Amino acid sequence: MNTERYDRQTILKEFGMEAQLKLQAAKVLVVGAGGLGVPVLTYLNAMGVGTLGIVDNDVVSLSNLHRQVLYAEKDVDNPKVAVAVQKLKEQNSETEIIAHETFLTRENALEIIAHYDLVVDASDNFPTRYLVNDACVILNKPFVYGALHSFEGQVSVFNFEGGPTYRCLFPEMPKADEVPNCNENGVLGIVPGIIGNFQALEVVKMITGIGETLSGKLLLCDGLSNNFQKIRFAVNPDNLNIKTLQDSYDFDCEVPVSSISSETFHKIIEKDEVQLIDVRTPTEFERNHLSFAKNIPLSELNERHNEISFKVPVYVVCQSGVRSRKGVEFLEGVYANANLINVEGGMNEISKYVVKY
Amino acid sequence: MNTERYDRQTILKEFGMEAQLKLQAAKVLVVGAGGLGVPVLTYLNAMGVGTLGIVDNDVVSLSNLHRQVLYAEKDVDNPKVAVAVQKLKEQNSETEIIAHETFLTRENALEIIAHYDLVVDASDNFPTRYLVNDACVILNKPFVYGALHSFEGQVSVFNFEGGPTYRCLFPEMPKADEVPNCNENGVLGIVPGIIGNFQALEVVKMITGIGETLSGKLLLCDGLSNNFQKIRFAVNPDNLNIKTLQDSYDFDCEVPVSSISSETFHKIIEKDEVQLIDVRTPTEFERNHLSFAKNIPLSELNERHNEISFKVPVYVVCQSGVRSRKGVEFLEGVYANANLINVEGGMNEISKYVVKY
Amino acid sequence: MEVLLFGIAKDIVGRSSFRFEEGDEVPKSVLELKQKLKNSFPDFGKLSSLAIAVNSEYAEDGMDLNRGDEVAVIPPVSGG
Amino acid sequence: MEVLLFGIAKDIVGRSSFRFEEGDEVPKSVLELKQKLKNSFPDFGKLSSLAIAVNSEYAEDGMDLNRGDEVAVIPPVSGG
Repeated sequence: MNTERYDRQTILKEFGMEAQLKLQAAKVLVVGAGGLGVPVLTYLNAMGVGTLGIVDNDVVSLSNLHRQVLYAEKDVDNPKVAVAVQKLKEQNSETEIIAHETFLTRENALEIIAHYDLVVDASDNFPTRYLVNDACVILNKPFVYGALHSFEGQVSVFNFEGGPTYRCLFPEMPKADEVPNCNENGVLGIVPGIIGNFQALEVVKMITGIGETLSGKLLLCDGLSNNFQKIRFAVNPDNLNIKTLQDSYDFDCEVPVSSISSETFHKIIEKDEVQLIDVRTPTEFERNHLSFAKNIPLSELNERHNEISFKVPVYVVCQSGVRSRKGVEFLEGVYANANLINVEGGMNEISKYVVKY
Repeated sequence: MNTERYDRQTILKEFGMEAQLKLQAAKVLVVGAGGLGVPVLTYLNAMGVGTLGIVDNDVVSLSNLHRQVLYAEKDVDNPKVAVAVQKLKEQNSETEIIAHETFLTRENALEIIAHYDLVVDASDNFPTRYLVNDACVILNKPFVYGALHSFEGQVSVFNFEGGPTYRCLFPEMPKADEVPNCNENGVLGIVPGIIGNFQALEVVKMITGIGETLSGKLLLCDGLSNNFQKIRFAVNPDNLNIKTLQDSYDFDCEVPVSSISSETFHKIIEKDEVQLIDVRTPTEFERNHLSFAKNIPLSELNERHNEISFKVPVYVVCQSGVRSRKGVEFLEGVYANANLINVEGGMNEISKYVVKY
Repeated sequence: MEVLLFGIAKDIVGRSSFRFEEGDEVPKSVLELKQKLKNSFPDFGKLSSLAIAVNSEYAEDGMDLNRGDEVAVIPPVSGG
Repeated sequence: MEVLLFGIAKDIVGRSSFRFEEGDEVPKSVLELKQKLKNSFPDFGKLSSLAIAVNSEYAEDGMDLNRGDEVAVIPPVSGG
């Protein structure tokens, strides 16, 4: 280790060479190389964490660049892990960087995490977050949690020295579409930077023993007001007793919705014209729609559902299948006996089959 | 402007395309491309601020890399501004980036700042901070303040819409060596990342009008405890009445200390042996010292000053001249009539002349 | 009683906090607060998982509430 | 009275806060607190510029202090 490199932090008397050597000996796995993962990886690498693992299987997209600041324009369409590994090596050639070019799955999670001392949950979806939690509990690894919503973020430290876990805060995974993600709901570019940096700070504190970690405390940050809240919470011992992963970490949908694949739907509409409600916004509808579709935006369904005939089947479509599912759920609540069918994959999928419309 | 690029923040309903266009029209000057400047520049560039100016005249050093994460190992010894411009262009080719490869000085400050809407003080020393304040008040430009100490940081917004300024918090510049800087005192690598990101967030709020800025509030962040304090403070109207810059922003030293240049000192010791007190630590002293020097570490001067003869001149030395000045100041308080002389530049300079010792 | 709203709870209500004033009927327990939220804003009915903190401490449904309490409504968030 | 210490003030005292307990003589003004700090820790004498906040509000030297106050001692910091 080149000690001059870390001079400015080793001269801190609370830190010193002792803490630096602990960083160097540590093996940290970062799950996700996106908005949160980028600052976590960049700063842990800069500060001298000896071994960094990265799990991601995504490619860089143009709409990532406003918040995922490790990536340049020329990296668009390249795998995030490959780009990240190259840039992190240029930043600090002393770090051992291990690329896991895969998403974390029920099948690989235990095997991957077992090699590390500590995990950072920098993922962007609930299934991965619950999988990280359960795998870390099973393997007895602490992990640092960070998550975002618009201008807000949450940070905590879970499963650390007998402390509480993610399930002690949120026992069960929300259902699909109960809570939107960044891609649907949006996020201000700087917010993952702030939350990711707080995650990196917690990693340093956990490894070196310096300061007070957020174990047992949920930090809530509101960027719009610069308000910070720390919520104390206790461990529920049941949540430390996880012995095996769940059979599945897919969203389970309590409300079963009749669905049809876009391929089957295509076959039907080649023969018959059906009643199709398109619940997208008028702007989206204008851009492209099936000629026989009727546009009732999801937000107007409450006032305008009487424009629909419930004597015949009601097919519901949107762009990707998410809002149409909500539309079906809503209509089911109003007309319990109606024949409601969600078109899976929405216009994104249909356009592959029905270029003529 | 490529709108897809900013999709994830323009779909935020509080933000939208309107705020994005305001960012695009804004001209922001960042003073300093170091620990704070790097995250400020990186995220403002990513989020789509249209014009970014950078003022810095430093080169990248190895000991910068633990916190200045835009720079790679191969950039060491290259000018920070040049490296930053190149990387920011790769990150976002739509931003107009203006390089000011100079330090901000009394002579150039007004001319440079006049071209921008808003300034970010990402400097690392008091003279520049007071210069930024006074120039911004004279030109009626708001600025975002950020500063660090070890594991802590401060953030505020000054001179914004009639609000208070830096001098409303700290009216006068501290004297030299009253408060240590990062290079003497050290800083944990992630801390400037956190504080710089909060500065970037304030810039976005000031430009777009979204949320509540830190104008009139000083945010104190303690990384060790994750404690956040917001201190409210009011404007002192006198501080808005600055019409010209001070004659000098150099540190003024209230306590004049007799000093001697290392060159002159060298000439003296070639002829005579003098009483020389070396106030460095025993470890530093062991590494190299003048044969006739007596080691009394600065921290022991209080108990051990009776080992010094005050009947003859007392020369005081350390590594760079900073601690020896403190030593002289201390001894002056104890023996008002002693002949005390600080050796400027310390062993760093002396070793250039007296290789034989 | 002041109620602070985070994440999608803030989006549902359309503001980051609200207050039960003097004279308002204050919910007597966490469960009652959740029920009140569902009645006023049906979208809360969709949220299966909602953490509640009372005076910065995590609270179960059975926890009593008092007029002076500060309550935080914290849905899970997934973004990264 | 709780006194929170930031920046070099924390380094001088060697901790991030201290407390005047029941029975301790409490400084009656901001100026008196500054004087007490200088007496107990001579290094405070070197600091020409020291912001003091009482109950999260910036306070001038003449400001009165009370037993229940939370005081923050905030020196300027320069690092970047």
